[in-house]
Amino acid sequence: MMLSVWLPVLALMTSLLAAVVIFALPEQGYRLRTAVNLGAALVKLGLVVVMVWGVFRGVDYGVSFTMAPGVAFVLKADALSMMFAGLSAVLWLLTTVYAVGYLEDSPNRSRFFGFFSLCVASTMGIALAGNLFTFFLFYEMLTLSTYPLVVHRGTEQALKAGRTYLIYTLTGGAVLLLAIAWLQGVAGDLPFREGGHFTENDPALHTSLIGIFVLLVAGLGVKAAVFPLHGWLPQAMVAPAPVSALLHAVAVVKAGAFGIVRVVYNIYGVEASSVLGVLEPLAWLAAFTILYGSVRALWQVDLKRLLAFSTVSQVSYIILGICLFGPVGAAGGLVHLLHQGIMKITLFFCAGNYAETLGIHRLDEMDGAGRRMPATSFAFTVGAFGMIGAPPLAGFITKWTMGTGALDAGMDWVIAVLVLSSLLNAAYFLPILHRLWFRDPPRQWPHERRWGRLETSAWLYWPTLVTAVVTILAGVLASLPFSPLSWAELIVLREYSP
Amino acid sequence: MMAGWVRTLITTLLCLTLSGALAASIWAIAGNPTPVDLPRLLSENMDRSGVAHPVTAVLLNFRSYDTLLEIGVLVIAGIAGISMAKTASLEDPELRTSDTLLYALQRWFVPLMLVLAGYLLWAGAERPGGAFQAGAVVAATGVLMRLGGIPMDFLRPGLLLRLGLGLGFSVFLVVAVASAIGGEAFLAYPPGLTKALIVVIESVLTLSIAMVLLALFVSAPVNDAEDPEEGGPA
Amino acid sequence: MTASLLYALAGAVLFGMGLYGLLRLPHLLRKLLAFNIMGSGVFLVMVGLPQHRGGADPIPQALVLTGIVVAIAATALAVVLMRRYYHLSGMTTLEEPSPEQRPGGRR
Amino acid sequence: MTLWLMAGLLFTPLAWAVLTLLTDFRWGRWVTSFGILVQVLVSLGLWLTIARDGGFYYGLGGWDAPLGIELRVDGLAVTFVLLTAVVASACGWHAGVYIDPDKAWHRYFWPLFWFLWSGLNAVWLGGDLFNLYVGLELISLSAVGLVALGGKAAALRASLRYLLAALLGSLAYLLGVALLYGQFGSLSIAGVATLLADNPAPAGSGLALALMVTGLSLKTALFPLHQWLPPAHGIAKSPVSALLSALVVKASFYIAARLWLEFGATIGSFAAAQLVGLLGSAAVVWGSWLAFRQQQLKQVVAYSSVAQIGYLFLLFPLTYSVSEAVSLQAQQGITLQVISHGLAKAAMFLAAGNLILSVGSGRIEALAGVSRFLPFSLFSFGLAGVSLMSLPPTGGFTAKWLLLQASLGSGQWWWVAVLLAGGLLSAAYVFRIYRASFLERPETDRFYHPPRSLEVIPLILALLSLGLGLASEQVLSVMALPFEEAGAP
Repeated sequence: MMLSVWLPVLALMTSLLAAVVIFALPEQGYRLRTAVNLGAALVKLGLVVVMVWGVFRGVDYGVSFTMAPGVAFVLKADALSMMFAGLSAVLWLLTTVYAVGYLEDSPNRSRFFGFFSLCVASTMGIALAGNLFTFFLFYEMLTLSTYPLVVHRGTEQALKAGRTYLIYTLTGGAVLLLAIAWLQGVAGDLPFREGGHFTENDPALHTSLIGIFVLLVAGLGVKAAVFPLHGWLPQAMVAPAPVSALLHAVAVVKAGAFGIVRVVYNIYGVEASSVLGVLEPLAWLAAFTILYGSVRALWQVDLKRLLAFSTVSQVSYIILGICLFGPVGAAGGLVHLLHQGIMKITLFFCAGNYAETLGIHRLDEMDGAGRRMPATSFAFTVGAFGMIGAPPLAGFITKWTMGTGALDAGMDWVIAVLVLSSLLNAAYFLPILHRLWFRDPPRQWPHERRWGRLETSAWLYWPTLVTAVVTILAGVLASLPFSPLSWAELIVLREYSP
Repeated sequence: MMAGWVRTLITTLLCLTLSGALAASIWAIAGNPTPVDLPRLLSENMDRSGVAHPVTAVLLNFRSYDTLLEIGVLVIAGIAGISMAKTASLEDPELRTSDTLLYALQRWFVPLMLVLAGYLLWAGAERPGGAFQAGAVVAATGVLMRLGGIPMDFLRPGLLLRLGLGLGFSVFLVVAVASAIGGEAFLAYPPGLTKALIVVIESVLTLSIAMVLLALFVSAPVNDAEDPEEGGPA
Repeated sequence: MTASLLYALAGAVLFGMGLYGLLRLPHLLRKLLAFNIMGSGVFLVMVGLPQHRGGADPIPQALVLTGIVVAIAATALAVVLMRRYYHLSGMTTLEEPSPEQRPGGRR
Repeated sequence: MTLWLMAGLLFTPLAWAVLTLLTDFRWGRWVTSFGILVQVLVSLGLWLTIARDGGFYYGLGGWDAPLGIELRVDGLAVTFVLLTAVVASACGWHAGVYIDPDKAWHRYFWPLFWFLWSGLNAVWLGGDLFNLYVGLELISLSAVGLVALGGKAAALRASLRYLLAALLGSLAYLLGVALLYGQFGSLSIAGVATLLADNPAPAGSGLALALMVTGLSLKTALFPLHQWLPPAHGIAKSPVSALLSALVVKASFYIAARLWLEFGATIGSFAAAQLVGLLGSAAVVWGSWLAFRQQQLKQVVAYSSVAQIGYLFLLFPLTYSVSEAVSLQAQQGITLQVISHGLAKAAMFLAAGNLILSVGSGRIEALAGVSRFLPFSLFSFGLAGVSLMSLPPTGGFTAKWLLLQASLGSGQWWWVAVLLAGGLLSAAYVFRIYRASFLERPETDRFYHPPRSLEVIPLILALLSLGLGLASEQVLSVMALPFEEAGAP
């Protein structure tokens, strides 16, 4: 069927074309650009919804052609792709709305939105990639398209952050390329397959497979900000808020985590990975990163930097989850891919709202902001409690499922990590909430702007509220079909019984 | 930076080694017979070539593409030369000599040299000689005349000079393509016409070669206005 | 040992001498002369080596003729360039007058 | 039909050269436009013919090798013919707008341009050792003439240095030819290769190959013989720089590669192959480092050529005594590298020319704030940079991928480090330029805006180098077509 071939291509093309059109538009074409942006985001969301439904019913979406001798360009939609694609489609729409408001009268908007669309196209490509080669292709495209966003402000500090970002990600990319090329040499061009490729467990390959695994994780770990490869992330905070939101919630860090999931599930296979003995060290590394990120967050005074370290910590939940050998824990890790995205984007939107409306950047400036901006502060509270893992929010679902899974797998120490991490989360989020709601506001905000009836611009206001509500819904309605949790369970089901 | 004498020493050693290795190779190669006997192949095909002298046959028939490109190289040098010529240079009175001895000598030598050139050209068919030698002699004549102060207006960078530069090359080229239209491959002269065509080519080549060499000689140093460098002050 | 082989060996020597001159002599005209000496060396090898065995071989002779024309064209071009270069800069070597072209140099 | 295509490739550029010699710049532009059209059609036609029927040998003048000059028309040759047609058309078109027609000496641009083109075609198709020498000289002299055209002292110094290097390289090559002729009595590459197969590694031929490869490496600017390249490529006018970097250095490399692939297996040695590879690697590292250090935009691009050329020489170790499959991978990788570097570097030089035209200075700092006003040229520059960094999905990436495979497959894993480090180093110098352009300055439009056609040309080239990555399979399939041995037309 033609549609099954063209749907993934179309999903990719909508944002790619949007990027080209936006680049070509003149800087002053504000309305047209916004229309193109939102139109493309909506079309893409529609396409993804259709594909999600199709994948659920078991339709195979895919297209492939030989790109160079021995390797193919493959686009394929499976349950895992759709999870990531869905996340990026939904959050792209919201972030676009947000960014339109955020950058209302700043220069270089054509450039910004062009690269923004390219970035989403790359994320889509990563989600839909059908083999490591294709994955790598979009993975590097993502690096390139995010660089202009990071340095968007054009200040010395932004350029410095951009340089750090590049050094980390390009080196990571080179390591990843080496790993992929080596794997190709050992085993040929491997498509992503549920259950993985190395089930036969040939002992002759053990050493090289372990080596390749280490390189793969090192290459992907840079973007996933796994300790000690996380250094770029807090620095990249100089970027505009929507960029931070996109980098942290959806595109960059998730691309790394998603890649690790792909490697473990669809290249090696969970069983083969655990036979090789690579999962346990990875789990320890992830656990350490979780705690390390939280501890570092305790000492931050800048709101966005605090959120960045929180991201370092949270993304490793996903990695920890898939290293738990068992379906329940895996579902916990995977669902966090979505949950962390929604919660973290809420928090970044809030940080952006505070910065744009009141000029607040540091924690000690946030006293009493809840009275001036109740809706934003409500959203922030929801996000923070979600991160801590308070029921019935999305974060709770993650931690609960992962904890159950850890017990199932007999890895009891994970419970300790989860509890400790929740305590640490509480230790850095609760003081902020206290400041927001229970301290007196200062006589004058650092840099206040007013937008009529709402507490902030409508473009900033509604996306923030929507993500906050979704955070609540994802927790409350977790048992319904098509909720993040059910979808993660569907993926795990297909992985563990291919 | 290395001290000068160290570099000299290294270079000397390098050149000596190279010469030695080269001599050894030549010695080694000279000991073996060649597997292909090209001269024999050549003499077997001589009667199809249209000229009696094997070198001319190689130059203008068997390997005529080489010769075509070679003339191209010469034309390039001419073009690059005149691109630097100062337009007014011929009118520059300083460059004129009015040496009576030279003038007298010229009256004897110029016709003689032209005759010699003609002979060289004609002889190319049977014995060593040909367009290049003839062209060189004509050019030398031109140099003599120029030194003698005879104004040669056609050497000013203008259409005439450029026509002269390109003439030999174009005729060669036209013959190459025309021979293909005639049905055979490029530069495959139609049987019977070979000799005539080669003579025509040789004659125009002589003219062009002489023009190129002379133009290169005459190209006085400079046109004074230069192009600004890219990005430099305009 | 024949006379032709001697030519070829002399060619080897000339090539080395020319190379030395081209590399080490600073003056441009000397460099150019060195190039021509090298060229003569190559032509000697080209003609001498095949003729050592089978007597006159017209093919290398023709090749050398072509080679000579090319060398003359190159030499002529080089001389024109040198004259113009001398006219513009007053220099006869390739040394750079100021650090403007060096990597990292300032203008 | 083939006859006409061959005529179109070899002889019509010479005809355009003569015609444009007679006209002035403006008329020359018209002649050139027509000539470009013809050349592109003819190149495409020959490419299609070869893609359909396979390669053949063509004896010029009806004389076959070894007596006559033989042309080798195969997939690889026509691929490069087509590349030349694309890049040279772009440069010609760009030059027609870019170069000031009112300067009297610019009329000589077109004849030199056409001579250069015909020399390139002669080299791609050449199968005769001596004819290749003449072709090379045709290229070198016209390139030197183009660099020197209307230049000041610095340009003349650069072109003199270039000329001397090129002449030295040609002489070394010619000496090798003389030795080979003395040994085998034949000038046909294919003929010598056949003789070598019967009579492996006769005494004295090692030096011949070494001389030829060294001379050609000098002309290709392989480290440490690269010093002539950056001044010449940096100071020439941008369309000329583009031609030189994209095509001219490739011509001598192409001959070296052909010689190595035909003779290397019998007269080459492992140590020699490794040495060449090592020099190539040093070129990658050193060239990138110097590119990073430059203050002038075009010098960055020129030194980047030194680095990118380094990759090409990995062909030598990766095809010596390795399996057929690995050797093929290496050859395909190098071919792609040649093509993608050709397209990307031409795009880069043309875009750099536009940028310089627009900011009025060749310095990198002058680019601050230009990203707001000149997005097209900057974008083309950036896209081309992506290809140089060998990031996907460009042709440069596919090339690197194949080379990685070949290095791992041949067990010569040490080249992997070079390939990966080279990518990162090139990212360093490319991003240095982006960085400069992203810096914000007060919002004043102090830039000259060049005509749109100048901006479109590099963009097309950059997009082609991007598209090459996606279509490399198709391109390579023509290159690797089986060769039809007895196929005279």
